[in-house]
Amino acid sequence: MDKIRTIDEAASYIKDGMTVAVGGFIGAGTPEKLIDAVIEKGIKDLTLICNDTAFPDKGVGKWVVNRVVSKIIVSHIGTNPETGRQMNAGELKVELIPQGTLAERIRAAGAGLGGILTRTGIGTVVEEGKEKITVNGKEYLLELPLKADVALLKGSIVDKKGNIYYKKATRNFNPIMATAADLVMVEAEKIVEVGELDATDVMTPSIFVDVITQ
Amino acid sequence: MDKIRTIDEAASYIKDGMTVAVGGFIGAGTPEKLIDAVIEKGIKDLTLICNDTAFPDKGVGKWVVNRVVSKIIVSHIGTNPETGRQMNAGELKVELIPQGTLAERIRAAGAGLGGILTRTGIGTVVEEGKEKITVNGKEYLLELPLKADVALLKGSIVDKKGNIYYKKATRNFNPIMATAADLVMVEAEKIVEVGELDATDVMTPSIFVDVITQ
Amino acid sequence: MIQDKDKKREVIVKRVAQELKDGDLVNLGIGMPTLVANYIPEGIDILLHSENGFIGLGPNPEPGKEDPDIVNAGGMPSSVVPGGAFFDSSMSFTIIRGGHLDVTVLGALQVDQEGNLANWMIPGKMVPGMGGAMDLVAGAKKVIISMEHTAKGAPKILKKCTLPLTAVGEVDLIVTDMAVIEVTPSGLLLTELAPETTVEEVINATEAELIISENLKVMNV
Amino acid sequence: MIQDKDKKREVIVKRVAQELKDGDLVNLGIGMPTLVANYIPEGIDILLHSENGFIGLGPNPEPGKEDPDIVNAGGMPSSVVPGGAFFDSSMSFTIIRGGHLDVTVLGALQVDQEGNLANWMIPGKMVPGMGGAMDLVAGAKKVIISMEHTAKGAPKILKKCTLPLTAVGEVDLIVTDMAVIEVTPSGLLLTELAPETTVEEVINATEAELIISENLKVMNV
Repeated sequence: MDKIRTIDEAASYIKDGMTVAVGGFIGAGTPEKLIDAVIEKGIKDLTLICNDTAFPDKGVGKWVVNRVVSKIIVSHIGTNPETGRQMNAGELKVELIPQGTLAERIRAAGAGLGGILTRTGIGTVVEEGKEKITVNGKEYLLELPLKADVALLKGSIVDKKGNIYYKKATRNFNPIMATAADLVMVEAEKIVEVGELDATDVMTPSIFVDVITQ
Repeated sequence: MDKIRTIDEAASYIKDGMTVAVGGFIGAGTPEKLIDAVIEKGIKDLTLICNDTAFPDKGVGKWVVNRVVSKIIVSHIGTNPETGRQMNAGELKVELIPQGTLAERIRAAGAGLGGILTRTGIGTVVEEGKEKITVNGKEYLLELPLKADVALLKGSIVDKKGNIYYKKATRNFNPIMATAADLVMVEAEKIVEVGELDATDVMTPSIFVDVITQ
Repeated sequence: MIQDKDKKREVIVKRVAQELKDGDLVNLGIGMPTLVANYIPEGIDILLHSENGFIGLGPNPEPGKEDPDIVNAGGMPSSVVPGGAFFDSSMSFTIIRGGHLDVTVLGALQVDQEGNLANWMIPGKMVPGMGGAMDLVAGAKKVIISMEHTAKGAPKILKKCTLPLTAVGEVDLIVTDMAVIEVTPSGLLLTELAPETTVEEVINATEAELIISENLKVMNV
Repeated sequence: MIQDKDKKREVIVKRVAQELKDGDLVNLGIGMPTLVANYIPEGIDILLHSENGFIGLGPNPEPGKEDPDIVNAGGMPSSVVPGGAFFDSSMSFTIIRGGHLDVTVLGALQVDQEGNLANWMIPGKMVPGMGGAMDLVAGAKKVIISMEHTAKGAPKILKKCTLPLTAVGEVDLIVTDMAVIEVTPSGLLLTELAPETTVEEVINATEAELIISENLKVMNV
């Protein structure tokens, strides 16, 4: 099974209206070429799951500026003024989620959990519309799994089977998003032969990865 | 802060009646020297959290044979006939938990979750005494965090700050147990200077580790 | 009806192997299911999952060439194929429970016409624990039971399991030395007979009701 | 009362730094809290946590020596100290939410006498999102607020926060350019005054009730 595709082929799997999770933290560890290709193809109306909206000229920030997304599920938009502007103008739906809850919700989807109980957000607006469950006298919010149609990852080293190694701080949301989408595509900084990545050092096992591009 | 102790000093931190989580899977990735030292010290009445009870002459199986433990929270005891014998004779309490649920419960304790919802065990004896929660029309068991007083880990390479790297299949329960105990001790196959372990390759960050021994 | 014990096993594991598709991630239970690995059809590339923490379970190492850091889920010396990946128990069960495992092959003490499975304990007698079995059966996309059709002549495919369950309604396919049986919403569908076996023999060896497929075939093993 | 803006900042971050103990794992918020790193007392070895996924946040690299694979939680070029460790967001928040972070230092828009904190949005005006703030405040063992005592003369330490909360009852200590205030079960306890500052000035600049410590001291900064 050859998983290698051109950037253009990979981007063509993304359709208008899909929910797309994109790895990266304020642009670090983000698949910039895939992001650009989606813009070039004129894909519209995506729901984006991402930690943040980066900068207007970097990472998923470019999707905001180019009106690729109509809804964003995110923990922080402060580094991209255009996100706030579109939100305040009613042009973009923004659902803000605490960063740790975002991570746990994505992981829960990948791990087949029905939800997780967290203290984060208790007594804040994050509570709204959520079930509260008391365990041993302590109140928790029930947070539900968050899954995407497509995940776009950035890998530092990827073998031809799809095993991924993320260098330094580029890992962030990439490994959990790899587990929580129907179609998982990785943009590789470097592609190596099968066996070149030590099996102990693999951070995302090949079985999660459908498409490798560069 | 020097975290390095002798095996004997390390074992002396374990007191009768404590709950001790021990890494390893049927003996692979288990701190055998710490296990032996606990037996030599005559420590009694421990509650053991472990995937399995290994073999009578290997891993935590030796604790069963030497009557170190009075209760075991475990997913599998089939490889150690002495565990079953003591259980059937009423000499040892055994709480059997599905392996994935065991992993998630330990992780939940480490990650500060109040619990997780799982389908595993629905319609089986595992349900007994547990709250069921329905999400989107599907029933889940609410499984609660599982924490230990002490965790005993086996690390392949450990730096003097306490960062751990686990080789191949020795990783198993070690990294999650590292997050879910008040006192975490690692038995190192090899101890290296700070900086020798690449920061990207660390699997258990030093902050979880209190004692390093060899 | 096949009488030879070794021949029975061979028929079962060969037939189970035919269920595997190129690219599948498969978990083979301890015991007979392990043997399925020896009969993977040519041109089919599958990856084996080992609960203790890796993908790419390889053949048993030659004596003297064991790596103490690589064991399988039974604690026995094992190996990893090129392109394999090691991980912790949390990731191992994310794979199982998150629906990322294509097929799990397990043995059974009992299986019933609602797809219920009992394979982890006999009260007061044998209590090895469920290990990863409950997770595998609840989480895998396809659950295949591979077992001898009867235990000392007594049916194991029942109207209703009497032993403590491993999971409810999760079994998809039952492969025995006598038959291939699909679990369908309307009941158990007998789709294939083992060589040298008649429909009557299967019905007599099965407590559960069987629907006989219109396309009933003989196993191609 | 200190008037100079830079002097105010210096007093605040120097005083916050005194709260850190040898071996502490600390998360410093974006902005003023980041400066605390410059005043860690000698002989005190702390590790800094960066939400985006590492422990051992080091000094900013010299221009031209940036590593694009190492940024801090603000997306700016950063570095890692020897003995640091990178991980994914799941582990990063396991550390924060699991009680493994000794201290978090954050700024505030408002903080009140019940230890409630508001620091993530002003409705209709500024909505950057909570990022990791809600997790940090709910999860860290000790929550220190470092901020100027007032905003354009208006008190920020209130009887009750009016802005949307970040967390309820989680703040432990407030360090400002005027005072050190502990959040106790009986209310806000004024324990230290900044240099050149009187109790009256603090009371006038604070909407919340203050209990004056019997051991009231002047900050040693």
